[in-house]
Amino acid sequence: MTIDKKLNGTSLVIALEGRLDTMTSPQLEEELKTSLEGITDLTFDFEKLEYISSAGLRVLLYAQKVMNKQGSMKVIHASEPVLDVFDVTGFVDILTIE
Amino acid sequence: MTIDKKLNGTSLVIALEGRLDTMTSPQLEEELKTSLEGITDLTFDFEKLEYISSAGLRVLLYAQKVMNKQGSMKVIHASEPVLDVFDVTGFVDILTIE
Amino acid sequence: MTSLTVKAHISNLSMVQAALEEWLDTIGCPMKISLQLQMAVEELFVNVASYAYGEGEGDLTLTFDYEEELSLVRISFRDQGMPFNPAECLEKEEESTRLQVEDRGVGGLGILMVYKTADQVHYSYQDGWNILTLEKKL
Amino acid sequence: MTSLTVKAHISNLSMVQAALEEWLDTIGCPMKISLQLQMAVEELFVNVASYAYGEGEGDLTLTFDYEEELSLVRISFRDQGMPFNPAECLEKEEESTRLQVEDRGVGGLGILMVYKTADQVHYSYQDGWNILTLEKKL
Ligand SMILES: Nc1ncnc2c1ncn2[C@@H]1O[C@H](COP(=O)(O)OP(=O)(O)O)[C@@H](O)[C@H]1O
Ligand SMILES: Nc1ncnc2c1ncn2[C@@H]1O[C@H](COP(=O)(O)OP(=O)(O)O)[C@@H](O)[C@H]1O
Repeated sequence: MTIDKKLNGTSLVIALEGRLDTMTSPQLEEELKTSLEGITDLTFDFEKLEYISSAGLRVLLYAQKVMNKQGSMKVIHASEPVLDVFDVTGFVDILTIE
Repeated sequence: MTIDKKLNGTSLVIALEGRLDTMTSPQLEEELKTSLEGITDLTFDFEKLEYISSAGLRVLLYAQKVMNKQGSMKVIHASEPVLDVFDVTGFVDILTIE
Repeated sequence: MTSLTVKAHISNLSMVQAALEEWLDTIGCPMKISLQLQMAVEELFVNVASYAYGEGEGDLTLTFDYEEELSLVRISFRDQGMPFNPAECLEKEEESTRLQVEDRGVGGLGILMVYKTADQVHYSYQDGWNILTLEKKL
Repeated sequence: MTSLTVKAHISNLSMVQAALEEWLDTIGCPMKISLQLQMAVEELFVNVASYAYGEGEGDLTLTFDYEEELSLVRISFRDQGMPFNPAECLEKEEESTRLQVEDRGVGGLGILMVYKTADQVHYSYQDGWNILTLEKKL
């Protein structure tokens, strides 16, 4: 997985490419732990994300909890396999998906 | 494996990327069967060739036999693993390696 | 039928996934279903690696099977860890999907994802072996 | 130790290679040695798939093993095909490396490449099984 960050003031766009799974989620978690300070507007661009497993959901849940306290978060361009996972796990009701 | 061809008059340069192995050699063989007509000068560029197995050697031997009749053939930029294979199989004495 | 036996350790996940992905390619499985099955296998693999043998070590055997006449993929997991029927977690995980974000804990979704992805999940415990089988039509 | 059992059919080569490549990555095998081992495994796999069971079908079991203290990789092949000791082909293949281009036939180099690549090759026939083991120090 590659993580691409674009910071614009207090807005951060994180684009992921590849798989957000057991092996790669710790990488994203580390990244978020240092990158979310002061951010009011977080966007995950999942256009190039192939699939997400429960380990990835865990990190998204963490991000959502942080952003609920300091701003807002949304997910854009999620592909069908990723949307299916959000659907069956009830993440459709937790996340803002565009 | 990807096969990249550059034709210049009766000179042909074939650059291979990936692996010339059991699965991919038939592809190269097909390509050669239609591409060598009228060629007097054949160059294999192996800069991006990761490895070669005996199935690949077989196709190179075929190409060398054809080119012995109608011109010349050489191999350039072969990497160490590929050179090792040429070495142990005596292909160093058959091929022109630069 | 193809089978793969590895130490049930997370370091072997990449190998299992690589083998599964190639195998699914070989039988002509469409990308979308391939990704779904890789996800399901990841969840179950990680569970066996994390819980089945407690602090101890043990093996996991995966088998991949394709019934061409039915276009049916069958993937099974065999381990000799503690008896564990994932169906027993299902209801709780279904409930957790209705929780608000602040009430959600970490984890507890993998098994649900597996059941929702596969067409059939079958579990049995025989002679000290957990045997879990997923089926999915291509 | 990891083991992989497949039908000895050429269509399974990609899966075997993918699993081997990931496994070698996992144990920290350097790229150059990884490519050498993949080449050796390809040669032997193709031989078993092509010759071991004649016109019939049968399985091939590969095991991957890493002895960390010795930095030693051990890969073994087991099949129930016709007894075949590759060492018996070695001399002929050595000779063929000295032939001129026009005298060379197709094939007959794979086993030589395997012996030149591995540090050790060991063959035995036991209870109907061909057992061939390669060793290579990282
Ligand atoms: N193979 C297993 N052996 C024993 N317990 C298991 C096994 N797989 C899962 N469990 C139990 O079921 C729970 C739910 O698993 P899962 O849905 O994958 O979520 P998570 O692993 O994230 O908690 C685990 O927390 C664990 O307690
Ligand atoms: N597993 C096997 N069982 C029976 N015969 C084999 C086996 N492997 C190799 N052989 C024989 O040994 C010969 C040399 O094999 P090899 O060096 O791989 O070259 P090639 O397969 O290209 O002929 C083969 O042609 C075949 O006759």
